[in-house]
This record gives sequence, C-alpha cells and structure tokens, in this order.
Amino acid sequence: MKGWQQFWRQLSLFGLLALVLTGCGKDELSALKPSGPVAAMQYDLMKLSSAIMIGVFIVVMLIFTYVLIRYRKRPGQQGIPKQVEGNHALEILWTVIPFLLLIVMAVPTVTTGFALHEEYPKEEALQVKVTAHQFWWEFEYPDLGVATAQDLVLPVGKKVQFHLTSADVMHAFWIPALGGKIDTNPGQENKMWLQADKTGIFYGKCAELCGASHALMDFKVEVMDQAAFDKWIDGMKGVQSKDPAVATSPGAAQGQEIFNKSCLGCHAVAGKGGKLGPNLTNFADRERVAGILEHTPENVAKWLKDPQKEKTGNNMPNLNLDDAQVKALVEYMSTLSVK
Amino acid sequence: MATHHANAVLPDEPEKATLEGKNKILGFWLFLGGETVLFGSLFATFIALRDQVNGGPTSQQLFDMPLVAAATLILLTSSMTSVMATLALHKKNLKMIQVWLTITVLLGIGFLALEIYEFVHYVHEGHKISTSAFGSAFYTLVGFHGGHVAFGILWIILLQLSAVKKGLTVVTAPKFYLASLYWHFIDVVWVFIFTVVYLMGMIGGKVG
Amino acid sequence: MSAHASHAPAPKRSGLWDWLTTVDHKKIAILYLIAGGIFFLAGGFEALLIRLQLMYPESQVVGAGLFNELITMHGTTMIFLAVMPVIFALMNAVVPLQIGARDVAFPFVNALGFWLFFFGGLLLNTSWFLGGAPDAGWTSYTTLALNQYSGRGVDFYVLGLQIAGLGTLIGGINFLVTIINMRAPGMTFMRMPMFTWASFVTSGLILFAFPAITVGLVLLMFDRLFGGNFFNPDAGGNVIIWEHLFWIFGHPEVYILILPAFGIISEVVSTFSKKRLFGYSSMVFATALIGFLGFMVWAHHMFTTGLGAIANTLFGLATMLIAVPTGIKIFNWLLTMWGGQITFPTANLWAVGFIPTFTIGGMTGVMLAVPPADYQYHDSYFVVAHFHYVIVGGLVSGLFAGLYYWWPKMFGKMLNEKLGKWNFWTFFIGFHLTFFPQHFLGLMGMPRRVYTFLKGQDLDVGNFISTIGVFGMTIGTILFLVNVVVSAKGKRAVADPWDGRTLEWTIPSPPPEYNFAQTPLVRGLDAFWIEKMAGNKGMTPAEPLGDIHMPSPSFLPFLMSVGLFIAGYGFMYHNYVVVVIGLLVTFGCMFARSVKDDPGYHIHEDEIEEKGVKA
Amino acid sequence: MGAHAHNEEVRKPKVKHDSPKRHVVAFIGSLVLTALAFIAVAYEVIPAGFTVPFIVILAFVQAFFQLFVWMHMDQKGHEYARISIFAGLFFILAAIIVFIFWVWV
Ligand code: HEA
Ligand code: HEA
Ligand code: HEC
Ligand code: CUA
Ligand SMILES: [Cu+2]
Repeated sequence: MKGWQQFWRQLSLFGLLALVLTGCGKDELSALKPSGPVAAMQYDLMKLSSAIMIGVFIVVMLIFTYVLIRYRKRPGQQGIPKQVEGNHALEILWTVIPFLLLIVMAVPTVTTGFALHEEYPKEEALQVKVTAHQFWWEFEYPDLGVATAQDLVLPVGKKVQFHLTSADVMHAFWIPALGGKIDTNPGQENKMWLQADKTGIFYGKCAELCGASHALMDFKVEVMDQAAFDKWIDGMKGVQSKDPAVATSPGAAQGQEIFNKSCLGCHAVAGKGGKLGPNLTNFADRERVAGILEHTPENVAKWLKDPQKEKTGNNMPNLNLDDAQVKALVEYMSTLSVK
Repeated sequence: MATHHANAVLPDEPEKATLEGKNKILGFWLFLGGETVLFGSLFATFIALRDQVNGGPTSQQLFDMPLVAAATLILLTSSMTSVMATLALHKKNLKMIQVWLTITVLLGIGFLALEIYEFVHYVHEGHKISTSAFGSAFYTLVGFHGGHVAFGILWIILLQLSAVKKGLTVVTAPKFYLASLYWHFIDVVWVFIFTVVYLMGMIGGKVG
Repeated sequence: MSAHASHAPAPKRSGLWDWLTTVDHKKIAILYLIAGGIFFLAGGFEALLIRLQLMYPESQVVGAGLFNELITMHGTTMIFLAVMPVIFALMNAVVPLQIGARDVAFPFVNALGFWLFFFGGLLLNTSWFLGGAPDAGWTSYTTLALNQYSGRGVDFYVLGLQIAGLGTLIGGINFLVTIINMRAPGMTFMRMPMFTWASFVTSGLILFAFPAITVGLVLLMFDRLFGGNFFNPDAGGNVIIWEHLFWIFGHPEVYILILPAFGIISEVVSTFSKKRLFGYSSMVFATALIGFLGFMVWAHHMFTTGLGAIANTLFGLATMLIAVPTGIKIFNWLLTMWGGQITFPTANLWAVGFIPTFTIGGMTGVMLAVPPADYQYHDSYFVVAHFHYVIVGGLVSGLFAGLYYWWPKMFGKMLNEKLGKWNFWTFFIGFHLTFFPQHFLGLMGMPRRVYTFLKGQDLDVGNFISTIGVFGMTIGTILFLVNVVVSAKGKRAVADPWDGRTLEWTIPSPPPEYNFAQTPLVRGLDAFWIEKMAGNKGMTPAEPLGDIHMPSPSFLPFLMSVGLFIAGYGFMYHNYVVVVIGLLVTFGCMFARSVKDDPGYHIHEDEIEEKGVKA
Repeated sequence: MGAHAHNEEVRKPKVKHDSPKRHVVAFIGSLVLTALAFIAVAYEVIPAGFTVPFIVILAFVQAFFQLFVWMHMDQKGHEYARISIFAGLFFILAAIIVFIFWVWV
C-alpha cells in the first residue's frame, strides 16, 4: 500500500501552498500585515499560539508516523500483541504538558485581552461614532461636528476610540490590517479602540451576515498625517455648517436641481438633507462608489441607473433616471469635494 | 418476576415492578432534567427582559398579591393531594387514588381559571405579548407553565378514566406515578415563578 | 415481560408498511441512515454550489439572495439533518448490540424520534418550493432573522428545527435509559465499549442542550408570528439573548457530534491494532469531562459581541481547557496502535486519517479560544476552515470509519475494499485541498458568508484551489454510493469479519430481530475478546433459552409526526384550522397510545432454535 | 425473609419513610416558606436589598423540599434522578448568571 508516501507528498504540497498564500496577503487587507498596535498585539498572539500548536502537531505526527511504520502487521506475523491496559506515567505526562502549554498561552491572552478593552476618553483619543446600515457605514466625529460615510478618515499614530451601533440588523466592523472586529448591535453601543501607524488606505469589511449584500458592505480607511487630517476636518466643518454650495457650471446646476428634488430626502450634502442614505458631502473625494465600485464617472452613472443591480437588496431605490438626468447628476456630484 | 399470583396481587411499589415501569420512571426523571433547562432558559430570558416595559405597564402596576397568593396556595395544595394519590398507589388502593387525583384535577382547574382571569385582566390594562419585551417574556414564561398545568390536567383525567376499565396493574401503576411526578414538578416550577416573576416584580427592578 | 403479553405469532408485515411501522432498532437505524444520507447529498450539493460561486471573484453562478439561502440550508441541513441522523443510525444499530440488549428501552419512542426528525427535515426543505429557504445563516441571528429583514424561509427554519429537535431530544432520553437499564448481566459501566460510552455522554448532552434551542426557537417564533418583542430593540428586546440561547445549545451540539466519532475511532483503532484500547478508564473520564466542560464555554462564539474583557477571558480560558481531555484521547489512540499489529482495511484508513486531521482542527480551535486573536479570526474563513476540519475531517471521517466497520453487521454484506480505498483517498485529498487554504483566506481578510469577493484582494488563488478540492470530495462521495450498490450484490458477511472484540460480533450479520437468543454473560471489558482468549467459541448465556417478548409494530409514530408536520404549516400561514387538525392528529395518536396498551408478541423458543442457535 | 418469601402479604414495604405524616409536614413547611416570602415582600420587613436574595433562597429551599420529600428524590434508586435534576440545574444556573451580568452589554 502506497498510502503513506502519498500522504507525505500531499503534506509537502500543503507546505508549498502555505508559502504561496502567506506571501500574497494584501498589505491593505491582511491580518498578517499589521499596521497598528492592536493588530500587532493580536498578531503576536496568533504567532505564539500557532507556534505552540505546530509544536504539538509535530510531536503528534512524529509518534503517528513511527507507529504506523513500525507496527504495521507484517506478512506472516504470528501471535497476538500484548494487551496493554495503560500507563500512568505516560497518561499523567500528556495531561500535564498540554496544561502547561495552555498556561503559557493564557498569560498573554489575559493581558492582551484587558489591554484591548481599555477605554480612552476624548483627551487621549479621537472619538468616532460608527453606525452600520444595510449595507453602508456612517461615521461621525461628535466632538468635531463632522459626519461622513463609507470612507473613514483617521489621523496617523493616534488612538481612536470607536462607539459602534447599528441602525437595523447586526453587522461587524473589521479592518484586518488595523485590528480585530467587533459587532454593531442594534439597540446597544459597543466600544473598541484602534490605531493606525502607517498612512495610506486600508480596507474595511462587514463581518457579520447582514442580508443579501453583506459581501459588498466594504468601506475604506484613509489614514493621513495629523496636519492633513486637521485640514480635512476644517474643510468638512466649513462645508457642513452651511447650506450646500450652489453649483456653477450649467450641467452641474441642472444636476443639483434634480438632486435637491429627488435625493436630498435621503442623502445629506453639506448641512442639509436626510440620513437614510450615506452623507455625500465629500462624495467626490471617496475611494469607491458605494464602497465597492472604482470611483469613475461611469461607475457613478452605473450606480445611479440601477443601484439594485450593483448591490442586491440595498435601500436605495431605482429612481428610473434617464441618461440626461444621470449625466447631470454625475457632473454635479463630481463637485462634492472638500479637498 | 411474574409469578402465578401476579394478576391477583400487585407487588410492592407496583410502578417499579416491571422493567418497562422502571424504564419509564427513569426516562421521566431524565425528561424532567431537560425540563429544568427548558424552564431555566425561560427564566433567564425573563430576568434579562423584565424591566423592558417600553412604555407599557410595569410589573409593580400590574401584579396583585392576593391573587398570586391564592394561586400559589391552590397549586401547593394540589401537589399535596397528588402525593396522597401516590401513597394510595403504594397501598394499592385504586379508589383512594381516584379520590385524591380528582381533588388534584379540580384544584388544577381552579388554578388555571385564576390564571386565565389574570391574563384577561392584564390584557385589558394594556399588557399584551406585543406591548413590550417584558410582556413577551411574561406571557411566555407564565404561559408555558400554564400550558404544562393544562396538559397535566388532561393527562390525569385520561389516566383516571382508563383506570376505571383497566384497574390498577403493573401497567397502569407507573403511569399514575409519573403523572404525580409531573404534577410535583409543575409545582416546583411555580415556586420559582411566584418568587422571580411576581414577588421580585413587586419589589421592582432595583435590585438583583 | 408484561403479564398481558399475548402469545400470538409475529404479525406479518411486508415491504413499505413494514418500514413505516417498524419499532426495531436495527431497522430504525437503517431508516436514519437512508434519510441522513439523502440529506447529506442535498447539503453536499449546496456546498458544491457555494464553492462554484466562489471559484472566481465577482462571479454570478448564483445570486446574492440565493447564496445566503444556500449557506443557511447547507449548515442547517448538514448539522441537524445529515450528520446527526447518521450518528443516530450508528447508535441505533450498535449500542443495543454492544450492551447485549434485545432492543432499546422505548422502541415506540425510538420510532417516533425518527419520524419527527424526518418530517421536521422535510418541512424545512419544502421551503425551497414555498417562497424561499431561510437565509439568515444556520445561526439565524436576530434581528436579521426577524420579519422585517428576512422572508418566510426563517419560519420554516423555526418550525422544522423545532419538530426535528423534539425527535432528537426523545431519542437522547431513550439512549440514556437504554444504557442505564438494559445492559446485559456483568456489563458494568466500566466494561462498556467506548462507543457506547460516547453515545451515553452524547445523549446526556442532547438532554441538556436541546431544551435551550427549543426555547430560543419558541421565542423567535413568537417574535415572527405572534408579535412578540424578545429580539426587537425598539420595544425593549435584546438581540444578545438569541445568541446566548443558540450557543448554549450550539456549543454542546458540536461535542454531541464529535463524541460518537471519538467512540467509533476508539473501536476501530483498537480492533485493527489487535490491542485493547490504551488507557480505557482515562478515555471514559476524558469523554465525560469534555461533555461537562462543553456546557461552560458557549460564549466563545460571542467574543466579538461586546461582552467585555472579563467574560471573554473567562470563557476563553475555559475553552482552552478542553484541549487537555481531547489530547488524552489523541495520545491514547496513538498508544493503542503502539506495539500492535496494524492492518488497514478502509475502516481503519478513515480512523487513522482522522487523527492528524482532527488534531489540526483542534489546534485551530484552541487558537480561536484566545479572545484577542479571535477578534481577527471570528466570522472569517479561518473559522470555516476550523470547523470543517473538525466536522468533515473529524466527524465525517469517523462516520465513514463507522460505516465501513459496521456495515456488515447492519446489512449482512461486506463493502468493497478496493472501492473503499478510492473513496477514502479522493475524499481525504479533496478535503485538505478544499479547507486548508481557507485558513489563509481568513487571515488575509476574507469574511465568511460572502457571496462573492472583489478582484484585486489577493483572494483568488486560495478560493480557486478550495473549489477544486470539492471535486475530490464529490468523487469520493459518489464512489461510496457506488460501493453501496456494488456491495448489495457482493459477498455475504460472516458474524465476525474483523476479529472483533465486543458483543455485536457474537451474533449473526445481520442479527435476528431479537438480537440475542440468550442474553450473554459479560466477564470484562472487550467481552467477546475475553471469551476468544479463553478459547471459548461464544459467550456464556446468562439465561436459559425461552420465549422472547417483542413490542408490536405501530403506525402511530408516523402519524403523530405527520400531525405536527401539518400543524407546522398551519402556524406559518396563520391558518388555525390547519393547526387544530394537525394537533388533533398528534394528540389523538398520543391518546390512542396511552389508552390502548401494547401487548406485544412472543417469538417462540422453537423458532429461535430453528434459526440455528445452540441451546 | 426466607420462609415467607413467597407470601406477598407479609412482605414488608421496601420504603419505610413513606408515611402521610412526613408529607403533611412537608406541606406545612412549604406553606410556611411561601408565607415567609410573601410577607417579606408585602411588609418590607427586611431591608430591600436583602429581600431578593432572601426570597430566592426560600424558593430553593422549598424546591429541594418538594423534590426530595414529595418526589422521593432522597430515596434509593433515584441516583439518576438526582444527577439529572442537578446537572440540569447546574448548567442552567451558569446560563442565568451570564444573563444577569452580560446580556445588557
Ligand atoms: C465537531 C465539531 C467541533 C469540535 C470538536 C470543535 C472543537 C473545538 N472548537 Fe470549534 N467550532 C465548531 C465545531 C467544532 N469545534 C463549529 C461548527 C464552529 C463555528 C460555528 C459557527 O460560527 O457557524 C466552531 C467555532 C469555534 C470557535 C468560535 C470561533 C468564532 O466564531 O470566532 C471557537 C473559539 O474558541 C472554537 C474552539 C474550539 C475548541 C477549543 C475546540 C476543542 O474541542 C478542540 C480540542 C482538540 C485539540 C486541541 C487537539 C488535540 C489535542 C492535543 C494533541 C493535546 C495538546 C494540545 C494543546 C496543548 C493545545 N470553535
Ligand atoms: C456537518 C456539517 C458540515 C459538513 C459535512 C460540511 C461539508 C462541506 N462544507 Fe460546510 N458548513 C457547515 C457545516 C458542514 N459543512 C456549517 C455549519 C456552515 C456555516 C453555515 C453558515 O454560515 O450559516 C458551513 C459553511 C460552509 C462554507 C462557508 C460558506 C460561507 O461562509 O460563505 C463553505 C465554503 O466553502 C462550505 C463548504 C463545505 C464543503 C465543500 C463540504 C463538503 O465536505 C461536502 C462534501 C459532499 C459532497 C460534495 C456531496 C457530494 C454528492 C453529490 C454532489 C451528489 C449530489 C447528487 C444528488 C443530490 C442527486 N461549508
Ligand atoms: C430612499 C432613500 C434614497 C434615495 C431617494 C436616494 N438614495 Fe442614494 N443611497 C441610499 C442608500 C441607502 C445608499 C447606500 C447604499 C449601500 O451602499 O448600501 C445610497 C447610496 C448612494 C450613493 C453611493 C454613496 C457612496 O458613498 O459611495 C450615491 C452616489 C447615491 N446614493 C446617490 C443618490 C442620488 C444621486 C439620488 C437621487 C437621484 C439618490 N441617491 C437617492 C438611499 C437613497
Ligand atoms: Cu453588514 Cu454584513
Ligand atoms: Cu463552540
């Protein structure tokens, strides 16, 4: 029987596979490429526990292979093996050693656990309120008087204290490269802190099944240096304290007219509008349309033509706009910027 | 086990005289262990939701001590009378079994009547299953218990009727015994209901 | 035993009617196996569609809505309707034989348990044709599972699982009583075969875990159908309660699944090493301890719910502890093989393959038990990889081992070894190919339950490999079916094809309906082996040959379950006439059963001897 | 019992404590415990903070009374009954404690 050779061949195949896969995690997304202290602490725990586990696994496999090779029944082998009842020393050994290994793991588990549940007041951390919706994210900076959606903007190297809740069903807020997730529960507020130590864009995901388009409930985290962040806040504050600016170009003005009529009920721009849909004040500055589509005029148009096609079951209705209206809206919306 | 006397003279503790009987009693106890978890889960839910009145009536506004006390007294007494039925069973006295069980059933019906009256009254005060989480939890827990009482009543009546024809045998004896166990268990659950739901409700949600 | 038992001959039954009315544990085992097998194919087919959809990024094999229905039904079907019944099949087929009993304690209840499970599962699956399957995940978290956010499918989930769960619960009680009261003389607890022990603990877990989900489902039903507010935050409800109730049941459930597999592995490894199980008493202790600890750790599925550092840490540490008794088992198996003469028929291949695979799954389990790290793993493909390693690589392997091992006893036919080996290797390789990459997908940021993933996130390769692997498992499964068909025409099985150690191998394959012509006298652990070593040809009987009393077949279990099945639809569509009709059928049958005692029938002494049993 | 073994009438009952008196005493005990609980709440005789633990303890005492006396759980042959009830109780108490402390996060 060639079973065991095959088995080993297979195992080495996995080894290769593992290398290939680990090499490829995307910096912006992978939990294996931590970009902040929370993710780093978690990564350390992951490394420690996997090291212990691999150690135990190797021991098990060594005994396993030895036994299978050494004690296979040989052709012509006679007699009956000794019927061993047990062995107290051995049994104690494999009770105590795993227990000790668990203790090694338990200590950092406890310390990290409590460190991650620290809560920081506004003197020490930027406060951000997160509200999850089917299937988009709303972000508010209550102390700064700024609200945005889809793209979370954060300063680099500063603790951020999140207050999270949901407007409808349960979602979970997850930025793998910055740290683990936490659920957003309707009717309750959860807290979590994170910190980004690198500027750039990170990918965020919804990690709790929340309906048809759970898979597409992505968001982006834009981490900038403190100065750029302050500037962004000032820009947002400046715009959001006023009524929407009147568009200048004729196309955009036409678009704004449609927008005020059909869209403002759900979407806020500057200091005006509803909260049923994402705040669009800085729509033109965003990385993606609706969290998933690349931000191009074509994609904005695609979204406006048939939002349900891009994201099944989302709460923006198909408004049956004709091409001209869409064109005007796209032009208007490209002016919604604070940069 | 079956001697030639078997039909004429019942063995001691006839409910456990056969393997079937023993199996039934053991199985029923295990079932009661499961019921413990069942009611425990309902209690846990109730405790978590008892202050969530959503603008509806609170437990302090609703509950009425004399009513609960009366219901408790009735149910406790019925548990007592059902134990008397078991004692009669051990004396192999079918007539006394029937007498005690009849009293038990009547008391059970009385208890149910009180509970139905209570529920109707609450609904009139605007306390419904859909009013609040408290309302849902209250009716589910107390209603589940009431459902058990109702089932017990029907069960015992059925046993009584069929025993008229069959008499007391090693087949019917375990059934009487189980019905009595069941009835006691319902009473034990009620002890926690009057404590956790009613008495703690009257104290209010300040403590605990 | 009953004084009123009639001496009428065995009633004549034939064909379908026999199967619909049987109360014989061996036939019920076959019913469980067939129904569970069909549901396994359905769940596997759903898995196949899931993987096809995820083969490439942004593909559209199935839409977003359908995908959610598929994962929900895949998880629910596999757990409740596929592997649980197959476990019950093996327990039914083997436990009474291993303890030297003629049947289970409550044959009628046994049949009822099967039919309840069957009709519950049927009800759940009819949702596909009646407006859509449930789509809120097998965990059915609220508020997504409430009316406002999901369709009628969840009603099917609630009622289907309620009915099926009832069947499982009474099945569990039945096995507890059977094992406690029906053991043959001399079969003390510490002489029980490991599989019986595992069945015992599993049944205990069923007894205490299922009531929690019963309550959870009742609450969900009230919210969905009768305006309740348990989970509606706007009226003071709380969504966390569902999570707790679900996992208070759900975590013990995974040990309900795995313990019987542990039992099977213990039997198979010991038989094919020709050695007694190493450390039997510590195995028993470990089984019980796993069962006990299993109730104390449910919140490890809720680390990201926001319970806080204290709760998370306590539950995390408690969870890790389970590694210790499980490790005891792994090492005991290894040492059972140590010094033996190991042979590798298919049954043992599965058992031996189980050990490293399950160990990997257990390892990732312990990693998940570290709460801060779990904030990264949770609801990602890492978790999917973990539980398929323990469930498919562990439990399903164990079930295959058990099926190859006990098939001769159940059906009187040997499964083909050559096909069996192909079955094993294709499934085994396909399995690792499917689920090993998923660990990394999870760590690389892929959440679970996503119907698609976008391009440019480096998730393509892993998903592709993962999908390829499923074909291996599909081929493996189909080979098993082929094997079943081929073996039906294959060679007859002898009473003791594997040189077995326990009582089931002392009687013919398949056993006569009364199992043991004479109840055997048990003189130690591995009762049959002891007799073999003492040079005896069989067991010493513990009683003289005599008439055997058997319970009568009954159609009532079937009818009672149909009644609940009908009432279930009534509840869903708020049609109370239908509810009343259904419940009347059920209670009417209960009434009939209670009023009319079953006299049973006797198999006469002469008939037993005719079948070739020495007096 | 030897010679009389086949004489069913003479055989002593296996259960000796099963007299009505015992059960009546238990009944009165239950009534007293119940009354205590009601009085504690109605007349606020003990400090409010203690009332809840007090009546909960009374409930447990009464429950055990009934389980052991009325349901005969104290007797031989009830080992599994005890295991079953206590295991159920133990598991569910863990759940209740968690519900009290960790449901309203
Ligand atoms: C048969 C089923 C089964 C089994 C046996 C297990 C076994 C274990 N599981 Fe698993 N689990 C599931 C089925 C199962 N699980 C399922 C279905 C889910 C997901 C549900 C869902 O969300 O849909 C899940 C999810 C799950 C989670 C939640 C993850 C999350 O959602 O975030 C956790 C967290 O702690 C966990 C832990 C464990 C642990 C510690 C074990 C332990 O019992 C493992 C013990 C075994 C070993 C450790 C290996 C052998 C031991 C040794 C060789 C000794 C030496 C070892 C050490 C020193 C470590 N499991
Ligand atoms: C016992 C439990 C069990 C079993 C055996 C399996 C078996 C398999 N599972 Fe499943 N799985 C779960 C329990 C189980 N699973 C649970 C609980 C979930 C979570 C659900 C949720 O999130 O709510 C899950 C989720 C889950 C996912 C994640 C979905 C998601 O999060 O988006 C995936 C993806 O790969 C998957 C794949 C598979 C595969 C490939 C198999 C394979 O092993 C299947 C092998 C079998 C076959 C391939 C069948 C072959 C036969 C045929 C094809 C013939 C068909 C013919 C006819 C019907 C006539 N499963
Ligand atoms: C009934 C409410 C509603 C109306 C009316 C509505 N929207 Fe939306 N809109 C939403 C919701 C909800 C979303 C979020 C969809 C998602 O991602 O799940 C959204 C998303 C968007 C987005 C993507 C947002 C982002 O941050 O990337 C754009 C652009 C948009 N809407 C534009 C419009 C325009 C233009 C109109 C009017 C013609 C309009 N919407 C009308 C509810 C509405
Ligand atoms: Cu929101 Cu998933
Ligand atoms: Cu678990």
